[in-house]
Amino acid sequence: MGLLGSDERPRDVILGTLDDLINMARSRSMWPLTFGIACCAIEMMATWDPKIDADRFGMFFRNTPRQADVMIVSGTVNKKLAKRLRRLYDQMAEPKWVISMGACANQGGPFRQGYSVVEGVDKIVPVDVYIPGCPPRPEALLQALLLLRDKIADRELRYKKPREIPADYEIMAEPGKDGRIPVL
Amino acid sequence: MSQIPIPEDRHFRPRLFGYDPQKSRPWLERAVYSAYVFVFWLLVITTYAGVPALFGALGWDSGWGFVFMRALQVVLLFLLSAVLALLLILVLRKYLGKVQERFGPMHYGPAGGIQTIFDALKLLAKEDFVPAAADVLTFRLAPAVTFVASFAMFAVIPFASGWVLADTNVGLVYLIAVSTLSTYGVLLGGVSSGNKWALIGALRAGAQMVSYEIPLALVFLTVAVWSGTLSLSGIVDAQLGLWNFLPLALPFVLYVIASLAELKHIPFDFPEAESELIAGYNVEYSGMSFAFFFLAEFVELFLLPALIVVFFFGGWHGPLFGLEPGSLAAGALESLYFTLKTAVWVWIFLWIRATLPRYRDDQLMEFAWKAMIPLALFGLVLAAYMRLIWR
Amino acid sequence: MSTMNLEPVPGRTDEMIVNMGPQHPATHGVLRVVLGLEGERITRAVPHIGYLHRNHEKIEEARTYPMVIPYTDRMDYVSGTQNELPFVLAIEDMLGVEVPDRARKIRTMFFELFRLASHLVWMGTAMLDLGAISPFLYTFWDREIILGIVEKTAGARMLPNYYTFGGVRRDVHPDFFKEVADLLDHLERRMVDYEHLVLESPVVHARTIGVGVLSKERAIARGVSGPVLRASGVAYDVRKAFPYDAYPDVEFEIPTSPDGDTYARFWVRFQEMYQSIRILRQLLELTPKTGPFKGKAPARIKPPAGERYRAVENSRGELGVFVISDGTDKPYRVKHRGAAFSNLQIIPDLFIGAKFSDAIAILSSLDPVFGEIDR
Amino acid sequence: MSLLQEVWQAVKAIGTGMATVHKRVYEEAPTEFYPYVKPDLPPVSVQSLALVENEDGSERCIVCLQCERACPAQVITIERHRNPEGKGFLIDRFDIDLVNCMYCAACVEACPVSSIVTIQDFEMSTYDLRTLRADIDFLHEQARNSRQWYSPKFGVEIRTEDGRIEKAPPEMQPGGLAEILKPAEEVDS
Amino acid sequence: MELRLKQERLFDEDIYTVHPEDYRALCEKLKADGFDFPRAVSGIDTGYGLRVTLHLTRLHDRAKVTVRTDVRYENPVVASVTDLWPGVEWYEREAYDMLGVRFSGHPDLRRILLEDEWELHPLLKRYDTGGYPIPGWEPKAWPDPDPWTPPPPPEPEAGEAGEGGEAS
Repeated sequence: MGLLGSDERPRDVILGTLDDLINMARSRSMWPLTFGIACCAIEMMATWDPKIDADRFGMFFRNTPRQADVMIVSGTVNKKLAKRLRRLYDQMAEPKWVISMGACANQGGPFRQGYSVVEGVDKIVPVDVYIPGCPPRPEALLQALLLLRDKIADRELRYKKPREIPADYEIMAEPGKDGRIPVL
Repeated sequence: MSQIPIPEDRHFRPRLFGYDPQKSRPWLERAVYSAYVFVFWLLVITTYAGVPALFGALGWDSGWGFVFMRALQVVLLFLLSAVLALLLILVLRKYLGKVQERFGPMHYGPAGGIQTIFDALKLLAKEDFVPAAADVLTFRLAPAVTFVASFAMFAVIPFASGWVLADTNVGLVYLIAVSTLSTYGVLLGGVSSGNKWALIGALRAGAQMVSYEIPLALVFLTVAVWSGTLSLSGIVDAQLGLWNFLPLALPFVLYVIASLAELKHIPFDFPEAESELIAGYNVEYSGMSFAFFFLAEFVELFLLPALIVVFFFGGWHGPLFGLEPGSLAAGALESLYFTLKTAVWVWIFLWIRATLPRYRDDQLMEFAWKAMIPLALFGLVLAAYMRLIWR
Repeated sequence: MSTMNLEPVPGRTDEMIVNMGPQHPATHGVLRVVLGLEGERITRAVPHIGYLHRNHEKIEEARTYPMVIPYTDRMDYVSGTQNELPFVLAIEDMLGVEVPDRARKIRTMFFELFRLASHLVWMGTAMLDLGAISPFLYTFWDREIILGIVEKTAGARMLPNYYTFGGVRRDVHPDFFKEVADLLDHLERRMVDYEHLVLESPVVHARTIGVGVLSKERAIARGVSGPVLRASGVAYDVRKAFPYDAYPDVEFEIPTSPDGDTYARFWVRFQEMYQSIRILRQLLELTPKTGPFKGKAPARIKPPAGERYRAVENSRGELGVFVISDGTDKPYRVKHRGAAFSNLQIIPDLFIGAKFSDAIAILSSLDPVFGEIDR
Repeated sequence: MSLLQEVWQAVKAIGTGMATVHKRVYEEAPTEFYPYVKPDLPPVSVQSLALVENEDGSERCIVCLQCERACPAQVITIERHRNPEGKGFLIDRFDIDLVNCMYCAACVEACPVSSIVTIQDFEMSTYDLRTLRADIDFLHEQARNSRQWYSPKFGVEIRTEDGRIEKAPPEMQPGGLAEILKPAEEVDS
Repeated sequence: MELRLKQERLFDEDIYTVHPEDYRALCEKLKADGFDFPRAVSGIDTGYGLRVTLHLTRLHDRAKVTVRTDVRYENPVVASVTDLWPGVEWYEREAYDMLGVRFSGHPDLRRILLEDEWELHPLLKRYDTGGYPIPGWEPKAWPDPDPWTPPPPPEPEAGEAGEGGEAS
């Protein structure tokens, strides 16, 4: 990141370094929210068990969304839960990140054809890292957390740029064909 | 089978890892803890010996100079409590890791040594949120009240002979007054959050306080009766021959239990009760406000074991190896003894945290009112009687 | 509809309506209970479920019979292959498929392994609810060992899709029997520690004894099954009552307790783990090391038109499936009877009058798993 | 007396519990240092899917659509056309939606030629879901990047250093493959 | 009173097919017979109407019994047996939720898995997996002349796949 001879905007030495430091701190102190939904939640718990021990990377669960940084959506999100999930996401303090764990959270997985399942949690909250698998191994979750770590560390201060709700979030709120009242 | 190398050129998948396997390095962990303890010790020496010596040399040890000296000492103590919290959180996580057959934080910094610094920085930069239903002023005030109340206990803690900010002869009364205040912070925070879980947590904190404060005060009284003084330095001095935990065994046990309750520590962590009240009184706090609650909790986790040491384990007493009492070297050694004795008690508290489940809140109250208060009264009478006979 | 959303009673100021869940650390998933609290005492409790409803029964109507098996896995996700068994048994009944003896024994071994895994998860999370952190980590490590054994044979840790009509999908790994024997030795050592940490702990005694008492009559009428029913003194166990697979060949007891309180439910689960170890030890002796692992099932599964209700005793109680076939290769209707679904109905019975902290202990002793409840 | 005994019992039990916990300090932690040490997965472990080609680079898949029909989650999409020069079919499109796949390995069970196989690559997390739509090139590449894979018909196969595909030695094989692993002459006799 | 019912034996359980008006009376009789353990209540869309199947067990001698009754789509009302076996409360709610069977006398009949505002009864055969109506779906005719007797089992070769199955 040279100051000279670069096409990029010259980088502020002091504030840039501070940014880096804070992002480094954020990326190395990600506290997930205790929010288990389905099968993946058991593997999510297993990620903190002695065999994998994600606590080695400074992550431990906080029960309250205010103090959590990462929401791990570990399971199928149906339309009844979606409102709650969005609310939990809104309750989390900035900056915040979402990991979509498992097929169901990614796109509904094997249940995506069902009448009550939301096809992907990214319709409700913006997702940073996706993990395939049904359920993913604990190692896969740890890999995703480390991917997220790298994503955070490369960025500028997040709270300056609040996330945007996905464009099709509103589209989902229109009534369905058969008189079902969508719940979002 | 696991040695099959994964090819490097996976075009679309982000790659992460090119590190060598890491192993647990116990000597490194010990070095990290020792470094923290050393910094802590240095800060203690600077606060209690360095600053007065400096001001004395400059001739500013009276009038406004004295006030400045005390202010500087308080600033240093604040630094010291920050170091303490960083250390204790790290130790807690590493110790929990150890007893749970895993490793605590270990990949950031030497043996995970700067993990808590990252945590603190992150909390510093995190959004500090005030809920719409909250009473803003009280909500903002509560963490400060909690922290200041815990921090104020430092004033009367003697780290070595003469190494105390205010060697007042009403030290015990001050302690009772100040330690109660920290519960007010919890109460205010819980009630002002506008959250039902926080409210329940706050109510539990209040209920808990009225149950443990009375036996705690009775134990203070017992110690005062036995030592014949209300000053903490005097209490330590009175234990020169015999540490109090032997003659005052019953009050000592009661004091440990009451300390656990005052700390809101497992098995009595009802106001926080992670699995019941989500996070209890601090459920709505985020960012720095939460960090202050955290800080207060861990400062108390040092101070209450420190008080156990002061009251029952001879405070700073220990072999001086011929050093002249009152000298800087002797003071340093004494403060080290004090710190190490406290560390043992902190470890015991952490050990309890790692083992025990949580009681129900009414069980503590029942226990406090039906067992601890009569026993504390009995201990008081017994101590007074023994004092009459023996001294 | 007074209980719909639990409106506050007008003029009553001493009651606080608290919404617990779906994101509450002690709800083991996505249960939501709306509680009326008078101080710490619960005056009203209305459970809300359905936050994990993912259309199992509707989707399974659109799948062929072999395709349904991996879906059943996802119901009681803590106890893996146990869910597959009632469906497999029902279809085998309808088809008249013979299951080789060795396959039945292998199935039973996996069944009991997953019972151990499930009870270990229960123990860890129950102790976490009560406030103790360490047992959670210990039990999860033991569970990892079990899952490692399962993965080596079945190919997946939690939801292996291992049973099939007429037996199991593939033979056990050559190391399987030795590893299971080692596991049982290991578990027997660890159970001593768990007794110290859970059953003998005075704090656990204080929290659980006399809390959430469920009477025998109420338990039966509510359709409660599994450890919760047996803790109320009813020796009803599908493994004994309607034996299936290799259970007629092994000796075991049904632990029951007359107390019906939370501690009894803890105790019964502990004894079940001992019984599982006992069953597995017998099966280690009984199971032939080599032999057929799969009977002759038709390539295209098309049961004759008819219906069948089969039940097994999974970790939570009677897990039943009611399959209706219309003669095609897809089930006409699959109805799952989740044990936890029935067990969870007693929440209002047990919660009302209890302290809030007791409610947490009671809930953890019911051990709900929401994949099975909401389906 | 009984009260004292009760108190003593409680103290003893708490002490036993604390000793039980403390005992762990002296035991070695079973932690696998995951990102630094890859887990030792059994060869049958289903972590991802791949499509194996023959040694000469020709397609093993005969496009029989068995996997598509067997897939419970319905994530396999195959389009084919008749081979104008010989018999059989040619692949137009072979997609596996690894996002929605439930990794039950039903397709692998169904495959008559062991073309679709399971591999142990679980590190598939991604920033973008589009990376998980596996087309035939990706599936081939997954197989090419793997040194070993598993299918019920052929058991564990390994790719040797010089690019040949062989059956793995018996100690790498899971159970139930005795007849597959027998040497050819033994099968004949 | 003579109950309008038909009894069969299938595998190890007795199956009673009963007129919906007599369903409650039969259940009371079974309760008096000592069938104390409710296993499940299943709602089924048979193509011509809705069916409620109740599985019961007698714990002491492990006798199993299945009671089933058919109602029309137009008036899917079945008497609730929640007061006999409180354990069926949620199962009846589930059958209402999934199929729209209304249980008269149920203390708290509302949706259990889906949200209260929904109008969909998803397990009805007229909806596809996604909950959208299948175009051209028509209910089969109610069997005549015996209104409570279920129709004969569909012939497998008749090509009527996906419609009401019966055990014979």
